[in-house]
Amino acid sequence: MMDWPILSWLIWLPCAGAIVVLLAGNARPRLARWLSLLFSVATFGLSLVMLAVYWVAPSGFQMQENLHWIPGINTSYHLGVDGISVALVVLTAVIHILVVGGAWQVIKVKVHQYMAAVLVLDGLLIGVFCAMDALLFYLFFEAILIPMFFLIGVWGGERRVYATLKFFIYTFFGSIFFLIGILYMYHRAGTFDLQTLQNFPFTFKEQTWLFFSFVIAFAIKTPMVPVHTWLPDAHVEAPTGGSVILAAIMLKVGTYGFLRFPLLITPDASQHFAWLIIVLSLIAIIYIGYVAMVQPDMKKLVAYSSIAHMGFVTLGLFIVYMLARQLNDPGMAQLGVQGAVVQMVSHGFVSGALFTCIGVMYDRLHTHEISVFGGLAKVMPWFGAFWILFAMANTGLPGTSGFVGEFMVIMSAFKASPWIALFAAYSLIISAGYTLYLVRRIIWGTAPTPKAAAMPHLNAREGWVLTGFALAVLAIGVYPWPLMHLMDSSVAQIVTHLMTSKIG
Amino acid sequence: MSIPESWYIVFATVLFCISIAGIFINRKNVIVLLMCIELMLLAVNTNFVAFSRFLGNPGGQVFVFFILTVAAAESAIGLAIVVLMFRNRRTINVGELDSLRY
Amino acid sequence: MNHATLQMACFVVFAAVALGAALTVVLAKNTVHSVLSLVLTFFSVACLWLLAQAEFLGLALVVVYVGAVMVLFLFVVMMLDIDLEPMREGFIRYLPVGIAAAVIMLVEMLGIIGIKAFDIQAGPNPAGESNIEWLGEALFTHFLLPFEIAALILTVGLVAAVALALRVRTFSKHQNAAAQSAVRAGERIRLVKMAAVVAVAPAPAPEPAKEPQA
Amino acid sequence: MISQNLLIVLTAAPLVGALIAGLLRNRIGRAGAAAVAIASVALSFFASCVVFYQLVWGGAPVFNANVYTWLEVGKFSIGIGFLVDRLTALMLVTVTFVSLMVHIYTIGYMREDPGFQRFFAYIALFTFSMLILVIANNFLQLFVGWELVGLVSYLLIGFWFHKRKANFAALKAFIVNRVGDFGFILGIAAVLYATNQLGYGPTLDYAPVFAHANALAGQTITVVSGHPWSLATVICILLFIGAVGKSAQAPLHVWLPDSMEGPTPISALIHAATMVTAGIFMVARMSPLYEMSPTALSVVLIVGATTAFFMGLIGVVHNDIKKVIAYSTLSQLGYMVVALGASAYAAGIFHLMTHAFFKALLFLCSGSVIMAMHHGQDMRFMGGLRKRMPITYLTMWAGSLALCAMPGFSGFFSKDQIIEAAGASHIWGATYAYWCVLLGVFVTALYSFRLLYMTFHGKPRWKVVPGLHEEEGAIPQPGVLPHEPKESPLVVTIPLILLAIPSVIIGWFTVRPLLYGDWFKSSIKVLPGHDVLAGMGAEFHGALPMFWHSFYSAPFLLALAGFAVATYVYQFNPRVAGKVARALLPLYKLLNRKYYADYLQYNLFAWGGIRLGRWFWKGTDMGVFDGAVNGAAFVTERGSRVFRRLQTGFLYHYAFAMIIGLILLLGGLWYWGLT
Repeated sequence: MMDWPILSWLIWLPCAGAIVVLLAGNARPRLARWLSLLFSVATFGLSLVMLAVYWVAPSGFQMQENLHWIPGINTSYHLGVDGISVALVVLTAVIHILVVGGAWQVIKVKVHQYMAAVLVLDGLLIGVFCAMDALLFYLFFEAILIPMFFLIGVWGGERRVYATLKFFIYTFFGSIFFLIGILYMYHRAGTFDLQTLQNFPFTFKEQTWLFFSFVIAFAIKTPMVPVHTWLPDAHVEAPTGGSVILAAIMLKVGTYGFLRFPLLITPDASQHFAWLIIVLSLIAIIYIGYVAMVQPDMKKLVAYSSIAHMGFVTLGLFIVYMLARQLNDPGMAQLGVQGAVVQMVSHGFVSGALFTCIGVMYDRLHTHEISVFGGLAKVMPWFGAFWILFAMANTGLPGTSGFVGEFMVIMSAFKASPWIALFAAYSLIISAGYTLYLVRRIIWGTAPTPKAAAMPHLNAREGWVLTGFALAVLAIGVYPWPLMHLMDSSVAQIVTHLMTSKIG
Repeated sequence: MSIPESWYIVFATVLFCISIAGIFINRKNVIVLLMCIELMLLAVNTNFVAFSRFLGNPGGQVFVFFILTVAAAESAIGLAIVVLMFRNRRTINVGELDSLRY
Repeated sequence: MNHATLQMACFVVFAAVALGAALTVVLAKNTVHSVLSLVLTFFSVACLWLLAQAEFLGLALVVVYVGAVMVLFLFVVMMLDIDLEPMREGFIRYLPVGIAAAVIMLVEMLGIIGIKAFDIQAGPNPAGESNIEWLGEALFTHFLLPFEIAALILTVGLVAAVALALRVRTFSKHQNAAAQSAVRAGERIRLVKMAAVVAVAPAPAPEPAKEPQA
Repeated sequence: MISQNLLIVLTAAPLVGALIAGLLRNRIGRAGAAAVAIASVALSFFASCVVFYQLVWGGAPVFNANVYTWLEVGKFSIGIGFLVDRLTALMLVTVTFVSLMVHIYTIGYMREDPGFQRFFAYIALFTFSMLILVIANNFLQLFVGWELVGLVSYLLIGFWFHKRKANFAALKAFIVNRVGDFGFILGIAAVLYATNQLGYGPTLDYAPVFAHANALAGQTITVVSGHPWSLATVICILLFIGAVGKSAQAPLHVWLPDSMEGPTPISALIHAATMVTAGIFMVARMSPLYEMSPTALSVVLIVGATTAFFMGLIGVVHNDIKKVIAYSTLSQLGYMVVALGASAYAAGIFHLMTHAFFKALLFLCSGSVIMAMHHGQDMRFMGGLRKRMPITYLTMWAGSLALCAMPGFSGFFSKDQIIEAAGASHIWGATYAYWCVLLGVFVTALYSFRLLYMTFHGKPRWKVVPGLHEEEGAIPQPGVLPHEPKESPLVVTIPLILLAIPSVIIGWFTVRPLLYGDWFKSSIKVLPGHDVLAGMGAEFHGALPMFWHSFYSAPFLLALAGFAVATYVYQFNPRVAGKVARALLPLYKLLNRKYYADYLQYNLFAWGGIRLGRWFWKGTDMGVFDGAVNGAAFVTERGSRVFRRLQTGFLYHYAFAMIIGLILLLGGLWYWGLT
């Protein structure tokens, strides 16, 4: 059982599924839909198996597979998962089922290709979270751009070409620095193996260069403040499924990268430049909150709110040095890191749900303009209820998943510096401001046009997809302990690892 | 053999430079351009032959053999293109061929 | 006049002829003259190669180039009705530029090669008596694969040249013997059902064109 | 022993009721939803009574245990659990009782509303949230309940979501509450910081935090470098910011008057009796911490006193019946906060309880009036309802008398003690607070009786137009009714009566045990130096002597003066009011505009925020950040436009370029040498 390469299966099963779905052809969209649902559910099932295996004894990297890949440059096909990866892999698998369900009748042209792109994304994203080899990570990290490129470029809105190019070139620009960083590390350490690199004693100067090469890549992917402008454009043009995957998982790839690369490989430079990331995170939380408030387009609003929420993740990750090293309080550091990861998972569900909701509205009136909608509480009461729930989760209401991560990060940030906590907690006000202002305009009030008043109710499929999101959001909010338990030992290991300096 | 190697080299160099000048002077006649290229190759081949002889290594001559082969194929195709071009455009004046312009 | 002096004299003569012919190639007004001068250049250079005891290549140059390629050039030049006048424009203007470029390059090359290379003397001919044997041995042992590939390139070049220059006249009438012999009885005649022609009333005057919908 | 299962039933019952009423609303219908919600809250009330009995008379020990672990990171873990001591038990009974009354009343009040089931789901959910808050045994759970009641309050204020004003009021309430929560969560973080710093482990459970509260003495935290602040003060003030938001103290009071856009039962339940008192409860619960910081107590005292007096003044000039009661609520909350600031926590809680009864009563009465007036709330178009609505009239009089602290009524016992406590306190700001609360009594009487006179007495200022139909979307004219106003049905009047009884009498037998009998035992802790109640207890000889004594006291005389002024102005000589208003125009304007707090809030924070956002978006985001990105693309494109001119398409140009390149290369080789 333990020798069975479950991670490879998780990665390549959906990819193989994509081929099968493609074979279904354009003429049989029904078959393509059911096949892709089958494959995404199967992937989810596998991820549950993996979760169960890991759950029994959560510690370290498990289910490792290590095959020679390109022996000439000492790189290997090395997979493995720790608690954080397990959580993110399961998240990916769940979200993809919901995306396939969400696209059921919405996508009408080239269904098989759409579904295939979604499935390929599924596999590649899981690959990112499982890779234990820097080059393999980079490969998956870059490869996910391709299906997303098609998702936005083919099924996107009017300005999709602009948005796709911006998205692609922007992220690619960052990745080049990342590649240089990886190559330099290989040059120095002679291997791409992440764990070896994490223990390799880079000098401070090297760490500084490596740190910035990583940060440019992951800051763009996350995205962090000055380099975030691709995200709203990409979201506005992306089809619903693309938006959901983008917000729910692809952004996590950036923060996951932060966790695996700069945090552990260049701890001393990260410590030295942590202030920069912290300041940028706080700017993201407050400044982006204000920007979100005035958006006339729902998708842009939620996209900006995603940036603000990712600010919490980066904040939680980078206060760890102040806590663990300067204040010598690994407990609080662990709280911060774990809060960041919980926020990643939670934001996956919340933003995914919000984009699905927006998609439901888009299917009815074919616009994202806020001013077109109104009085949804009367027009589509159930949908209004879902909206309120997800909006509240977005504002971090206790009892929903959005609260848990923010709470943990604020708690640990106070220890690092009350000022950081003060600015981070401002999110409570500003997120309520932009989210509820949106809710006021679209859920409450009255429908501005007869068309908006005659929107059909949620159908069963939409209802089930939203219910799935709602259950996840509530489950994490009410009982986050299992998620914490899953990651506790891995996070503890990370904190222990970065407490020791590499430069002595 | 008593001819110094440098004679061959100087000869080849001069031949090469003549063909360079030819490219400048006959810049519009594509056939002459092709012939200039043949001259250049000839100059290069001469060098190869001389080196091969003076170093006692057959490699140089083998290389000349291959160059001759490829050059023959090249000029055959080049001339075929010229014929095609003339057939389509009624001219082989390079000054009128600018469809690759920006 | 000893053997060496004779060789040197021969070299000088052939080299001079080759260079003169090359200049004619470049400067000749008429393209036909250029081609013919090029033939002379090749001849002279082939002789120089013979002087360097590269007999096979010298002969090959004459056979392949003079015999095949140059004839091809000549054919093309003569076959195409080329108006030479526009192609000569700017000849005088570019002459100094061309000479300048050539001279600069010559100086540079000689400078790089250096005068020190001038007194290298060749050793005894390693090929012994037979240059062909020497070359053939190398060609069919070390360079067998490239040799085969060269053959392939020639073939491809041949096919490509033919394919490019071949003109299919679609409007000309010709027989297709293969199709004629492969035909079956059922395909020789085809019966078509057509509706009987009924006289129709003259169409009403078309309505004035509608305003295009905004 | 209190059984944990009982507590789970107590808390979860309203949640189950809410879920059934909300999710299955079409399945079970209106009656079903009402029945389920009421049954669940009644169950909860019953369980609360059992718990109360067990704790007070049954000799059960304080219950403190976790039900499940909510969060666990390393050594730090927080659970969801129950802490039931006497403070909790008192709150449980009060909350569930008022809630039950409001549930019953709702059947009548919301009878014709299409959102009937939704309403029941909301108020049951509210009860659940409030119970979570009250019963919490750690700060996290307190915050959970704290925010959840805010959510339900938001939903209920905006219950009539087609009303634009209601939407804005809901939004405002949530965001202003969030400002308070912002301080509150930082306060919790500070508590965690303190526990971590003082070495009894990172924990947010009440028990260890309170047990080690003494260790906070002398601890400092450096927020602004060079100025170490007392840790206890920082914690308490941050937590108090939360209370300021939730309990609508100045300057975060702006949301409460607007929240009257919601249905009246909500105003009674949430915005008078329970949710707004959460702040009071919280501070009382945190008494061990507050005792460590006299500075924080002074802040509490001053904020409370300011609210008590100045918010009451606004009530005098308003004409909307619910708004008047809302400002009265602000004022009374101020009283409670003053009690907390004076370390008379028990008095604060006592007033909380009596206030819950009589203020809920007043709101429900006003609701009854509003029903009779066909959802007209303007008192200028009421009057003369005395004969037509006798039960409402009588119960509202009872409530008002309690509110004005007329001797013998429940409000008297609680409020008098607060005034006395403020007078007895010696901390900084106590004198100011004393005068505020004392003068507040006059103001309270003034607006209370003004309300009564304008509503029930005098001649009717409304008229009946029988044919008037309330059409969809038609703007009803104020004071024009389709038919005669009449007394409300039994489901409305029974809760009024049931609430009127405790409003009148409960003070008599609770004042002694609650204030002077160490009734709260360990749940409230007061340092001997601050213990004003102990000093007052020495002079306390029982409810009856207190009753008699009060007739000579300043508060009674002031209340009487208020009554006299109101009677003169609004009963006998109504034109005086206008004259006074004209004479004191600047003051009148200031009060009528609510001290311009709304104006400030609207223009500075709301519009200012939006302006700032626009500026950030168009200027910084689109201009600078995206401008840099698009600028890079633009420069590349323009550069390419220039460079592509090099591609002439002429063969010989490329040949020349090659040759020139070759010449340069050779020149370079010659110059620099081959190696």
